[in-house]
Amino acid sequence: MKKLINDPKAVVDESVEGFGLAHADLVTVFPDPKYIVRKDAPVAGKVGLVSGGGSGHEPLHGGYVGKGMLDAAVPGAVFTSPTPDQILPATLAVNSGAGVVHIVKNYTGDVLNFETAAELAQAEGVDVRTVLVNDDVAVEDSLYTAGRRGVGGTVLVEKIAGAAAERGDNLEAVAAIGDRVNQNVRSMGVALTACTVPHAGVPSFELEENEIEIGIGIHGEPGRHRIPMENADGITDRLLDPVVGDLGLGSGDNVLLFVNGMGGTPQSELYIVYRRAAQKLAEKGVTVARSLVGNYITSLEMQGCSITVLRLDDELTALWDAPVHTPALRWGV
Amino acid sequence: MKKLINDPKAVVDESVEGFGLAHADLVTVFPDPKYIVRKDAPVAGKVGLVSGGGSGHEPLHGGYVGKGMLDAAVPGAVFTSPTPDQILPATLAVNSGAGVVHIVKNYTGDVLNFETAAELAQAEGVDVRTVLVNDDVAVEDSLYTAGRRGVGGTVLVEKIAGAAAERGDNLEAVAAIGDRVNQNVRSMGVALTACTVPHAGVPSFELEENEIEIGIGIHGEPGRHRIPMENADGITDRLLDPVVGDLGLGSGDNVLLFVNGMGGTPQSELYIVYRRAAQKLAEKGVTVARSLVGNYITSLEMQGCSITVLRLDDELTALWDAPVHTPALRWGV
Amino acid sequence: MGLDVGWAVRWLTLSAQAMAEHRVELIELDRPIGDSDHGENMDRGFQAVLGKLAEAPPETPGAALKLTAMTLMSKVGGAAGPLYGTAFLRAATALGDTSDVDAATLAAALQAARDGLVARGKAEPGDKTMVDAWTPAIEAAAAAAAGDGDVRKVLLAAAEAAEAGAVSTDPMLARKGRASYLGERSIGHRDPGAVSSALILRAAAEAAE
Amino acid sequence: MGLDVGWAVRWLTLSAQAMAEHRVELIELDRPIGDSDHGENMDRGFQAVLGKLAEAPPETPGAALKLTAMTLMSKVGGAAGPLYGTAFLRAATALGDTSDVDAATLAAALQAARDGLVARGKAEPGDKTMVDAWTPAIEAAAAAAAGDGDVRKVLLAAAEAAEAGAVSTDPMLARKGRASYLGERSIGHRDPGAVSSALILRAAAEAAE
Ligand SMILES: Nc1ncnc2c1ncn2[C@@H]1O[C@H](COP(=O)(O)OP(=O)(O)O)[C@@H](O)[C@H]1O
Ligand SMILES: Nc1ncnc2c1ncn2[C@@H]1O[C@H](COP(=O)(O)OP(=O)(O)O)[C@@H](O)[C@H]1O
Ligand SMILES: [Mg+2]
Ligand SMILES: [Mg+2]
Ligand SMILES: [Mg+2]
Ligand SMILES: [Mg+2]
Repeated sequence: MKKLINDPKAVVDESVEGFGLAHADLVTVFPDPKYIVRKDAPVAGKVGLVSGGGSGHEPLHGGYVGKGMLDAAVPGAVFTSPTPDQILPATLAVNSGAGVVHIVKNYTGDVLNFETAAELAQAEGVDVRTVLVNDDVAVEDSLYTAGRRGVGGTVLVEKIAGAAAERGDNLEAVAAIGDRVNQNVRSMGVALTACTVPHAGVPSFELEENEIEIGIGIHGEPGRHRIPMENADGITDRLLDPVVGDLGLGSGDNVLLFVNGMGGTPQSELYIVYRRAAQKLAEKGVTVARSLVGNYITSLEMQGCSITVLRLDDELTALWDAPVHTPALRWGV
Repeated sequence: MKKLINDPKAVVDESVEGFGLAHADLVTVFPDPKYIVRKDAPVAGKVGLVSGGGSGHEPLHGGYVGKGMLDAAVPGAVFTSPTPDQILPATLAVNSGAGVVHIVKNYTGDVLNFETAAELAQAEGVDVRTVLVNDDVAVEDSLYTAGRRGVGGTVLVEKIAGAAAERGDNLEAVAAIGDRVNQNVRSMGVALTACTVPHAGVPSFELEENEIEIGIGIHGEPGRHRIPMENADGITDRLLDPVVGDLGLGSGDNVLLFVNGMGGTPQSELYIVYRRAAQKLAEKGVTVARSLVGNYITSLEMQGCSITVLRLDDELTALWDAPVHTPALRWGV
Repeated sequence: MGLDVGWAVRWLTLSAQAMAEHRVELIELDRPIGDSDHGENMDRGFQAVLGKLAEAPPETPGAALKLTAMTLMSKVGGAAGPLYGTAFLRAATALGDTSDVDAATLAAALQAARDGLVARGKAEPGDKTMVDAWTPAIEAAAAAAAGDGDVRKVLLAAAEAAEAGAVSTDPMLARKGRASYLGERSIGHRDPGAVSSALILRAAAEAAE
Repeated sequence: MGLDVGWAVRWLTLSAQAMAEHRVELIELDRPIGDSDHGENMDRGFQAVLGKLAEAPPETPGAALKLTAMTLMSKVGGAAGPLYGTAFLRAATALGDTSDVDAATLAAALQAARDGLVARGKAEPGDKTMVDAWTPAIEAAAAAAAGDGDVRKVLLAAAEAAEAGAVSTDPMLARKGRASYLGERSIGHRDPGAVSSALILRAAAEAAE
């Protein structure tokens, strides 16, 4: 394991500290309990948005704190959900009185910790709604599992719900927009290599030189199928087809196409995947109205990618286009 | 070698095609000879800016085509400089009559190919100036070598010269601003792993599990020293000290601090490096007035980073802050 | 005759030692069917418990468990943090402010802990989770408590049953937590949370020796 | 008696074959002291030359070399593209429109090629570049041309000297091109451009057999 770190136990502390130094114009970092808050929070009259989860997925979530997106992010240890004693003060810090929406990726740990924090916040008089993100079509039998995981769709939920909050929607409305995005977004990912959690020191799983793992999550956990290496077009088809099928996309639909890198894959390869996905969607008569390509929700240095498709309507498109000013996503301002 | 590609020979073609599809609102891609042009080029009365080089450094240069930065980018084969028959039409396409600046990283291949293209363009009546970027302090004896290489500073030259062109500076002035940035910027990089050129199929060099390479360029070429693995703070010091020394930075100076990932390093690690670098600069009384952290000039999937420091004055700061709207860098618009 | 606060503090101290000693093993168990953090999480959590115990020594066994619950909840994170937090909190509530825990109260507290786990995580026996260590443990504890009332026998029975319960997760197909994403591929691996549960119950027994 | 356009086309065809055959070797040579692309670049360039030769067969040796120069310039990229482009262009100019190249003209054309390389790349002998293959080659060619005027002997002498010249780069410390960044660490490796130069000159000799 070769990493640009000092001490496996200090990775999150030092990284978040550096993040705070680099983006002091946008965010304030609280070190212990650790959370990241938008510089001007709480914004009077605005619904607060809080998300969080294990670290190792950067720029998620801290990179999305700022105008038009999150009011606070709560980073846990690497791949470990944060604890209520972090989530609670983050929630209180961004509550202007208009209530707070928790955007939670559907993992047992995240769900349980945010649940507890929400109860505690409610007890302190803060109105909390939770938007659960579970867009990963790789998890098939959700009845017999912890359910679909929250993956790439999370970025889109945060952006679009963030825009709704920024334009002044109330608590119910912001949560409803978040749910609407979640209902219309699906993702699937592939790993070409595993990643190494700093405190573990060894890769989270082993892949042979000619194997890839289809249907991975974002926590270095192994996926659903292991298959021999294929070319980019073949892999793209394996990711895109279930996403398109599950969304029931067809001619006339407008979508946002999001090709995400897992952290260790060059951008040039993401564009090769994007090319195929865009071509296939065009063949089906689906219009790619918006796109996003890059490392936006990662698994440390894992090589691989995920494809996320969001069915757009006019309102979601307008909210996607609305100004955003965060360390990792910025436009219109 | 596991890569999200179809055919090693088609990597650049397909990747640039995908790039064009994803950013059709900003750029037009010409496939053969291959170059990427700002959608609204040539912009009347504006000096045109062209850069280019081998592929594999994405988002450099194509990702920087757009308002406030480059008018055209010319991608060569992976790690191979582009040819005059690409550079010439790109130059002609962005010439509005105000002349064109070539921003060239100082590598023998880039210099020779841009030189030829500039001659050909001049012969067609286009006024061309060349800004040579050579900011890599890892190359020590520039008298006995091909000279310092152009690395991280290139991104800053392109942004700032691009802003000067956008505000209406004439050809001499834009070139002079580019030269000024180059004179005030220094960089140094480290590799934790090598990268694999698709057509080569094997890593460009071998590093043992406990070795790192200090003073690498961006072409998968080995660096200057190979040392045992160190912690992030130690590595940061090895990169920052020669940069600060060479710039002669001291108390009262304002700088832009740019921590760049080589493609395969998680963002969290870049912030650990940023933290140390920012702390050390602060100790010296140097003010970090602006910062940039992320994968902006890469070597495929290489793990490692580079540190670039630019000494700022008011004009360079204002030009850095000026609006930019490209696929990879966007603000103020 | 019963268990006092000294036992509770020894239990938590031995649990912390066990988590530190088995940190790598628990990480390794979490690697093939999880995300390689269970040992790290539990070790971090119980080290924090040690700190809290030293800072403000509890007066009753119930207070010791409540302090543990709050600390694990705020320091462990992941799925295990809220689950163990709830379990210890329910056990603390069951103990109330008694300073001398008899066998029946002990068995009831263990039962409360297990029920808290299930209420929180919604896992059933056979889902390949820590519930598969706790369920046989509370059954064995109840049976032992109905015997001669020796608290040490209750704890020993619980520890042994939890250890067997952890082993019993090997052939199970996971239906809860991260391992469930693997479907059939979860079979043949031992659940890390069941193992940490067995370690904690073994520590309880050792603390009473 | 001299060399005609048939020879020139055979030369370029054999060069293309040599680049394809030695593609991996040239990539491997470029790996330790460069960026692993020289074989790929040269192969791509000479395949394009084959295409051009088939499209519009040249009428004179000079025309064949000029077409080669333009194609290499536009298809090879990197340092080697402009360098070889310049070399072939200068050689083409030296040949003019003759359709029968004698030994003296041949030696002069080779000299012009080398001088073009040097003018373009500013490398001196000993800098560990293709110049270290070309310089002994033109010296040997000039000596052979001063002999009985057999063009085949001129080409053979050039090829052998270029091959020895390529080998002579092994102990050199690079002062030009990418390898120069390595300083002392460039010692002990053969320069890939010198090797491709020797292959091209060997192809010229074989084409005359
Ligand atoms: N719903 C659940 N009910 C009971 N126990 C669970 C549940 N989900 C997970 N667990 C337990 O939690 C353990 C994993 O804990 P840990 O690795 O610390 O958290 P995470 O899975 O969030 O990384 C599993 O081994 C399992 O025993
Ligand atoms: N200044 C120069 N003069 C002469 N030859 C040079 C010079 N710089 C590089 N070369 C030659 O070019 C070769 C490298 O070519 P190639 O790998 O195709 O280009 P690049 O170095 O741009 O990747 C070297 O082996 C060397 O022979
Ligand atoms: Mg976890
Ligand atoms: Mg090259
Ligand atoms: Mg885990
Ligand atoms: Mg090369």
